[in-house]
Amino acid sequence: METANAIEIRDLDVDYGSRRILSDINIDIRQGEIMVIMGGSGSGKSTLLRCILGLKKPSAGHIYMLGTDICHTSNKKLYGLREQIGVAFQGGALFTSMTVAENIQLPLREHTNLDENTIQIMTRIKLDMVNMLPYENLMPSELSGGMKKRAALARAIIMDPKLLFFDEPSAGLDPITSAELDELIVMLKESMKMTIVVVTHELESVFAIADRIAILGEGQLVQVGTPEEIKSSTDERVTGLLNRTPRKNNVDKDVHIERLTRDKE
Amino acid sequence: MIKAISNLGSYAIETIEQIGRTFNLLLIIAWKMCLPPYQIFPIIKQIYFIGARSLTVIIISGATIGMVLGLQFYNTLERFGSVGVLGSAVALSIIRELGPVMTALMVVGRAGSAICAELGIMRITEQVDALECMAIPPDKYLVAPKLIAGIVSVPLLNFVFNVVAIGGGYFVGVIMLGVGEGSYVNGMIDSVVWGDVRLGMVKSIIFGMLITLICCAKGFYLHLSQYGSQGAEGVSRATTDAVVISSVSVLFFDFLIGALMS
Amino acid sequence: MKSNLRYEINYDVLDLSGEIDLHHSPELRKKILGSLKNKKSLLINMQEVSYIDSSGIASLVEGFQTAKENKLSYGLLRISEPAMQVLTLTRLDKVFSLYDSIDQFQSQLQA
Amino acid sequence: MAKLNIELITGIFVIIGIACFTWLAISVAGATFSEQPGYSLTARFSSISGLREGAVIEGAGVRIGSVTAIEFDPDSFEAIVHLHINEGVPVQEDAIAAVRTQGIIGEKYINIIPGGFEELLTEGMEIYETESAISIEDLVSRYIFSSDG
Repeated sequence: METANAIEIRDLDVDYGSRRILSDINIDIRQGEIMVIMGGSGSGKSTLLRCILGLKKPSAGHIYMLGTDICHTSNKKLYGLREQIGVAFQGGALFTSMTVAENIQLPLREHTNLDENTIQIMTRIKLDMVNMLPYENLMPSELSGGMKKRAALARAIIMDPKLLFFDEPSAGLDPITSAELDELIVMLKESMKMTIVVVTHELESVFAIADRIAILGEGQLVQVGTPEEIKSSTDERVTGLLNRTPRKNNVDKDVHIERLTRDKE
Repeated sequence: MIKAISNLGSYAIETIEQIGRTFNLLLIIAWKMCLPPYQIFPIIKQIYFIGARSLTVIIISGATIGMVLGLQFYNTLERFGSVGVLGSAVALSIIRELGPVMTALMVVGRAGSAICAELGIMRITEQVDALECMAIPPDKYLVAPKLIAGIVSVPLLNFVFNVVAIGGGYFVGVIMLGVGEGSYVNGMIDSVVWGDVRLGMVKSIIFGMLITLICCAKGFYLHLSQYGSQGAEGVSRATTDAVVISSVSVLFFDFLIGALMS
Repeated sequence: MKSNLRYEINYDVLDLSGEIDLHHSPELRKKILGSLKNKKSLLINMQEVSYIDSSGIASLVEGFQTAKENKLSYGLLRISEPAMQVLTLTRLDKVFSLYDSIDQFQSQLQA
Repeated sequence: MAKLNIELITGIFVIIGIACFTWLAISVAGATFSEQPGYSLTARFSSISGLREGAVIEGAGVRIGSVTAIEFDPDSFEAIVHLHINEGVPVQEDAIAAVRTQGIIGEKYINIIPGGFEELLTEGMEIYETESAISIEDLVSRYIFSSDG
């Protein structure tokens, strides 16, 4: 049953040992929209992504992806779901023992019995989309940072997934490649009707691609809204992020001294 | 003082956890291997890396150890005037004991460390998570072929080792030191019973599984161990750990199987 | 995906409708290559195609290649909006010869 | 690494491994396997210390068979040894089966000393005249007692 929302996150809590990393997160991501999850470092946005991908079990809460709660479902169903999603990891996570083409073809070889020609053509189509066609037979170690990310993107979209996830796509990219990547993400949304979730803190690309933005601060959900709502927000954590003001650490002196001197528990 | 004890405690918990995870990995793989789809080529590829590539190491070490045994046994037996037994002495000690153990230790050094490092690096560069997100079970796709290849290759390497070592003993004993060719060969043939060959085989099958399992588990679960957060250095530490633990468990199980089976 | 093949004098028309995804594209590929094998030009009616993914596109491309090798003409008839978008995304819209009506294809065939 | 020569090299490796295994199993341990044609006899000994299954049976220093099995008979407290004698080797009714040692600390084996009777033992019969293994301790103690006796 295709609900309006591709992903629904219901009061999600995540603890790491005794520390609470995420508390009470509620986000809905609608079908066919680009949702950007933004937040400073340590705000728990990568952990949230890992929970959505089912790589980390949250301590409490539910995540409904395409109608199934991935926190309480059988492995078989989870794997069925995962065939419909694509993930581009921050470092690219390409398999270093395979060429770029083999990397991209792996999901096809594992999950479909398509003919060899079809697989070859599909790979070239996707490589051409991220204009990586000339580098088809290179090994990942021979690629630059930008090329690795584009190859990872090609691998993520090889199966024409319904959901696409990016972990810091434009981190470490020069502005031009980053802009190209943003343009490609928007095109993917429009023509392939994909729902795209991007975890980043690069301001330029956020406003270039986001339909809606969710801002995380220290494990709490600060605000969810359209770019305009976020821009007009008064919450200083949001404005701090937007106009890049460093966090003033106005903690009183006794607490500060105590924090510096107590030995590691 | 309390800190030291608590460290000891956490170390003990960590070790038990690792043993649990390793055994758990074995069960998962045993279960998942029965489910389709079956892939043969990855297994062949791993047999190539674990077995074929270790052939030279095994042949060289086999020959040298055979020669050393030939020499040492000759010196000892000469005092008892029964040098004729050299053939059976060399053959028996290699087939029952030295063959399986030395092969296993050689394979740990050459292939075991490579397996652990490879899986460890794949873990910290998120390649394992990438597999997971592509709905390809990483334990079945990465670990299972290595485990099966280990169980198949180590016994084969063991037999090659035995033959080469016996040849080495023959070379020293008969050609260099002049022990009667007939007594060396017949002595060996008379004294070695199928039971000895079977014992050596069982040992090397168990060693094959043991070292691949430990090395795979050490690398595959790197992120859960305390080395997980130390990046490349964590991988190298885990690899040395894997080699040490595998070697020690090979020696321990060698005694155990020897005691139970003979 | 539903498809049926109409035989004309010196060309075939393949009517496609519904969704073409990973599970259907092998069937589509068999149909395309099958009809091209008996050395007849092929026109593919894509009007009711509600969704086509890259494996479907790949089958079309393969058909295009085989047609070119056997010097047969090969075209797409009245492409639906979603299919056209995917073609533009994959920069293949300029590759295929697109037709609005069958007689347009026929006239091109005689020329 | 082209797929072909990975499979090729692995194939060669597996063949080498299996070849070594067969050599080990057949030629080395195989002697006890390949049952030459012949007949089996039994013999009872009060002590066969050190004799092992597969031990050699010699006649006049020539190998004429091997020990196939060794059992313990609790009532008579004796060891029953099953001997496999190669075909065509005559063993008289009064022949003696003695447990001997090769060299000083060497392997124990059975030596058949021929008897005078014409009747020959056949499949399943028993050699009555037997000499048990002389352990070095008995030898030495007998020498000591006899000298100061």
